[in-house]
Amino acid sequence: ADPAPLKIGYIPVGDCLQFYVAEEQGYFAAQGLAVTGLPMKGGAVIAPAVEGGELAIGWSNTVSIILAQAKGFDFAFLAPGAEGVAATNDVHALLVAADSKIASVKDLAGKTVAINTLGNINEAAMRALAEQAGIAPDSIRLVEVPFPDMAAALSKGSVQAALVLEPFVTDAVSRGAAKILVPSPHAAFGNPYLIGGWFAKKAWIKAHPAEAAAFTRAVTQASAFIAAHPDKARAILSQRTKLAPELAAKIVLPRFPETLAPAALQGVVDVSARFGLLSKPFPAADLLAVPGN
Amino acid sequence: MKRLSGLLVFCALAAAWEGLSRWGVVSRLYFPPVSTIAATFWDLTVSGLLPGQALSTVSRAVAGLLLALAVMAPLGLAMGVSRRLSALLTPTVELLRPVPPPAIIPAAMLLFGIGTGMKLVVIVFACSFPILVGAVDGARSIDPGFRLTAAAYGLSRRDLLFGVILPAAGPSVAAGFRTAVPMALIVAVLSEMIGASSGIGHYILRMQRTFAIPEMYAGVAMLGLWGLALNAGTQQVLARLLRWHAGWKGGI
Amino acid sequence: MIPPDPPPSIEGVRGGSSPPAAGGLFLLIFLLILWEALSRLALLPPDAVPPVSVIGEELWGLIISGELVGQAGLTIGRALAGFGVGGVGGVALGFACGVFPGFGRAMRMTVEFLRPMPSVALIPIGILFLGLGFGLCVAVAGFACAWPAYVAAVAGAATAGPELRDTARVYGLRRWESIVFVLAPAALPQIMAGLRTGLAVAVAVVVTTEMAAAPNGLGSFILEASMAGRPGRMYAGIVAVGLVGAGLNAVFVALRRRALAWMPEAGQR
Amino acid sequence: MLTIEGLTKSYSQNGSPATCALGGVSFSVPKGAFVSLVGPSGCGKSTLLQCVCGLMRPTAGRVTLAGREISAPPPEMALIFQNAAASLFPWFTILGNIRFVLRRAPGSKAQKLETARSALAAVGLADFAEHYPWQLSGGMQQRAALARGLAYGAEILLLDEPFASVDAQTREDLEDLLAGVARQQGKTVLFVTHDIDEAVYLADTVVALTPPPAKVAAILPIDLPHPRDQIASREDRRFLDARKAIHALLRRV
Amino acid sequence: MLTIEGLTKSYSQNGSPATCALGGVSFSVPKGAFVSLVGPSGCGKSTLLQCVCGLMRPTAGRVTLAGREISAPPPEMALIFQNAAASLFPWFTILGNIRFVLRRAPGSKAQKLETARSALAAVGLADFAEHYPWQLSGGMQQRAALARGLAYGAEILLLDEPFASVDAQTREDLEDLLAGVARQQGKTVLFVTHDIDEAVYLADTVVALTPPPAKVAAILPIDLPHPRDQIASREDRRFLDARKAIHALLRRV
Ligand SMILES: Nc1ncnc2c1ncn2[C@@H]1O[C@H](COP(=O)(O)OP(=O)(O)OP(=O)(O)O)[C@@H](O)[C@H]1O
Ligand SMILES: Nc1ncnc2c1ncn2[C@@H]1O[C@H](COP(=O)(O)OP(=O)(O)OP(=O)(O)O)[C@@H](O)[C@H]1O
Ligand SMILES: [Mg+2]
Ligand SMILES: [Mg+2]
Repeated sequence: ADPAPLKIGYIPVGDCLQFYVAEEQGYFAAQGLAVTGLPMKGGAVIAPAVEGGELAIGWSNTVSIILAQAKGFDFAFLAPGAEGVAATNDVHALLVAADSKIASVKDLAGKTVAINTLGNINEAAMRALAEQAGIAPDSIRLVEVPFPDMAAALSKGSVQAALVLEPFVTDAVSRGAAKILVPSPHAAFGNPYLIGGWFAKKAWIKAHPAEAAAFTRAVTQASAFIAAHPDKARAILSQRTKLAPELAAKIVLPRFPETLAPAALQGVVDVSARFGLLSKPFPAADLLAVPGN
Repeated sequence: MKRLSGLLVFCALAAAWEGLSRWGVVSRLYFPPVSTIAATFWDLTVSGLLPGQALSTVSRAVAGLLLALAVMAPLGLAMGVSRRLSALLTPTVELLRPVPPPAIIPAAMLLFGIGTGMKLVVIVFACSFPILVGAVDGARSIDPGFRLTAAAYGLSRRDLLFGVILPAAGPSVAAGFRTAVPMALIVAVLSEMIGASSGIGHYILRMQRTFAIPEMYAGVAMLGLWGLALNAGTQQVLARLLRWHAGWKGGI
Repeated sequence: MIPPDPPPSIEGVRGGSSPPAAGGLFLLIFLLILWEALSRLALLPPDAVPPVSVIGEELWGLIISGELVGQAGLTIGRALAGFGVGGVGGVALGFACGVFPGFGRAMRMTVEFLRPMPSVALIPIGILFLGLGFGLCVAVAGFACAWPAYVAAVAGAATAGPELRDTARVYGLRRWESIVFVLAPAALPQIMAGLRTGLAVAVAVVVTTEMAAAPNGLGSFILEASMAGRPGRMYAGIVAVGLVGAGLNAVFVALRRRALAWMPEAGQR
Repeated sequence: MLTIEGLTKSYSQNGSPATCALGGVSFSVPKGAFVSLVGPSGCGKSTLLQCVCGLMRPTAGRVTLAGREISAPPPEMALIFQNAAASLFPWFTILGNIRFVLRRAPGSKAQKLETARSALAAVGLADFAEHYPWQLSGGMQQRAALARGLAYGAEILLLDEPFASVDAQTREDLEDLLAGVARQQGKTVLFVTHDIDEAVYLADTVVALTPPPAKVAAILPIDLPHPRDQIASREDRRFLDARKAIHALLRRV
Repeated sequence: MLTIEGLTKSYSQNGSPATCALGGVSFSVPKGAFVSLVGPSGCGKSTLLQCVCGLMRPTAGRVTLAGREISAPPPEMALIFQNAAASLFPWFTILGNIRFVLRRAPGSKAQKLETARSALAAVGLADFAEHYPWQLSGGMQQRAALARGLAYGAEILLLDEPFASVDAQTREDLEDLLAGVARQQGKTVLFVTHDIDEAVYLADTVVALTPPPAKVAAILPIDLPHPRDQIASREDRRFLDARKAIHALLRRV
């Protein structure tokens, strides 16, 4: 029988490298899946599309799914996505302008910091950083700036720091437009911690156990491939995201784990709850529905 | 009774929504019952959160509108009066006019950053063309009788400008301005959705992203109310300024 | 509430824009050269404002490769479909409200409540039912462009003067004849003006929706170019959107001129 | 026989006190007669015609045609409006305007086209059949409206100041045209004007109305021979006397 | 003395052949005289007035006022346009309209206000000073335009079919008003009309123009005694004869 078509929503950035690799390497087909990938603008669009059934599976950052869980959505991660690991796989960095006098997070009290989206993982990260530095979390003013515009915002002085994602970190730093203030701003979530992953409705996973399991296997294979052939993976990334190849070769990539462990998620839940994004923490296992387990 | 029919239809639709949501015909997560939305709206309004957010949006929209009016109305009048100026500027204007304002937001962000400046630029861009075109049209379509009269009575250019051209083109400028009002609001909201930490557009987007759906609807409703108020307010002011025009057109 | 007058148009008064005098073109060329120079001399930041020539090259390349044409095709299709649905719906609703005052009163409050809703804020809701592409863009653009059409049709339905209405009665014509042959043609000029605004709105909203949600189309193209840090591509996309808007408008104006050929100055209003 | 009995009409505007336009007007128009209705501006002449034509319900009194009360526009009547430019459909050509009002009339398409064309010929607009109203001068528009009324084939023509906004020379031509057609085709005409000279020049009987609320001030038979002539008839003693009498009447009241 | 010598005017529209509106018109208006200019519609009467007033440059010929050639609107002249409603500024009240045209006139503000008010009183609109033009009837608007012309203090009044769109009764009133004011204040008047009766009734001299390109067809002195009367003067043999003569003249050409 022909494989049932499966629509997958992803975001065309390095965090979704698994998808590109799985597609290029034919892992989906090998698992008997007919996957159509839809590049999406972000979790805000993917979630309703998954909820409405337009997408079977989507990629989302962890905080969004945690928040959705709290509001009563029945989403669950079925495959691990990107993981952040201090020192080796820091895809985020807190940048300041190249000529900035700011030397530590403490100096950011009363200043404005750009993050890509309020109310997501980066807001929680900034608040955790502030607390660590011993200043009140709300003494830092957060504004929303899209990642591509952060470097410009820094050099214009409209923000004093920015929590930037790859490839923009490497781009800005190598152009000399900015320097790194905190190399691992997400440390508070644990080491390693889950940046994002592949999720679906629990009801869908229950109704399509075979497809869900096949998808998870394909993604896991992709993770293994990336770990084994980082250069090929980067080539695929550059080709698929139209990222300049020089840049693609330089940027930091997240780690793509092969298993989905609650421990990598619990830290995110706890930090989100501590800084008021969530009313109370819950066990991260509630959010996992690894098919076949 | 006549007034009631409108209320009746409105209430019937609201009740239908409530029912569909409560019985689970539509996703309750994305279509919470009207009563829930209303309660959320009330709480957020009383707490001052929503009105405050809306106010910052509306004030930006109004500032952009007034700026566009201040620049484009005189320019348009001048273009309407002087064929030479109009010939000079028309190609440039016609080139810029069809660009939908939302499309320039990314460019404006590159150029002007993410601050209020960028938003104003985009709002002004969106409002400029209706006002400009209204002014050009108004100045061009002045009844030649008025100009002849002014000439026959030996009035100066200044008197002609302030006593004849300005009032005669007023209604047309006003019509352009009225087209610009909803545009200003929509573009203000859009620009906030892309880069801001305040404003009702940002609020709505944020609620949407954090799955606070009733709050999102409350924000949309608040925006709707402000839109209504802004429209009505503009209408009032213009009607006052152009009382003679309403009477003139409706009176003969 | 008085409906706003339909937006005036520059070419309105004398039916056809004034001849583009050489001076106007010179000014335009001068501005473009100025842009080029400022950008080349880095007086404008070249990574935010690339030189015109670079944008032109990029645009040309994208057109040749067919990439931009394909995206533009998608955007045009969506805009036209949204315009069709919303325009027809808005005109029908507005005309019915204008012709049957009881119906108009009944709909009034609901319409006035819905009208200022920012269509863009409804995108995530739309995704639930309509997916991410065609259906969504059509619905959002349709919703947005229905209102100018509605307002124009309400006003248009009142255009036929009492003389015309009474003439139809005196000569024994039926109510439906009066609606079809008197009220409707009298409303046509205003409706056309409203539809013209609606078309521009449809393009703008489709582009916005594409930016926010759709995986393709010119709006998506512009946003992705900006995300990938390639301003040349982004400006090329903006120019393409402008061309699409201007082209659709030109086609509509031509059609309107035919539809209003009976008017003293076809194209007026 | 068209009979108007005790016609009264008040306009009630919401809030403001009612305007009483007609205060009990009675007179009758015999079949085939040409009656002019003259009265000061705003006295309710247009209101009266609209009541007669069944476009408007009177507050009191009634209008009967051959004994039947009129409540909706009857097919026997054609009303030509005060403002011809506003009553011609701008989206139809002159011919189209006429054909449009003939939609409900009996007869084949070809017959109706024939009727329309001959009506246009009668008013001298045969060459302008395919013109749109705005392509014609005011006087031509007036003639087109007249042609439309004539083509409709109604026995009774109600005309509301049809020549008020036409220049003097054209006006004389139109007056003579109307008088000729009406006599030739044996039409009954109720002709509203505020121009006393015109009223007298055209009519068999002049009905003069008082200022609002209008009542009949006088009914004056005009015994000038037909056909009339713009120079001779207007110099006729009987013309001058009638003119003077009505003048005095309207000045007095 | 206002002298018009060989006035010729062609309108050249881009592309189409030029329309020749005036084909060499010569006549003169003595100081204090009331001259009526009558001619068929479209013959160029309005064109002539605009040339006389200096609003338009003639193609050939010239207009002189007391020997000086006119090239721009001189302060001694006031032109009252064909369509009063279109020449009163709808955004000013009646009083505001008059004060506006007096902006450049000498005198203090209070004096000008006085002038404006007395002009309004002269035309019987004292109570309507603060009304907007559209709040008045057509006849009242016409009177307001007349008041504006009078207030301007010009010795020479040029009137372009001022009463064409006014109802017959009001028109008679306005004719008498104009005749009275002109005589009282010793104004020189050039009065354009297409109504022969009106032209004869008002004037000392009637100038009749031919169809376009307009030439002078005849200059006819009218020896009716002043002041004139709507009934008596119009029944006068001399009136009827002049009327008939012009009629014949205009029909013939
Ligand atoms: N629709 C209306 N509502 C209220 N009052 C009206 C309406 N139509 C007419 N009137 C009033 O009724 C009176 C008579 O109006 P009508 O138009 O019948 O007069 P008329 O004799 O035809 O005037 P004219 O000679 O100027 O045409 C006027 O005082 C007018 O103000
Ligand atoms: N601005 C213009 N451009 C071209 N032709 C014009 C213009 N104004 C008038 N004409 C033409 O010149 C001729 C005379 O026009 P004018 O208005 O002077 O006539 P008139 O005697 O005042 O007519 P009426 O009695 O209708 O007011 C007409 O044939 C008209 O078409
Ligand atoms: Mg009337
Ligand atoms: Mg004229």
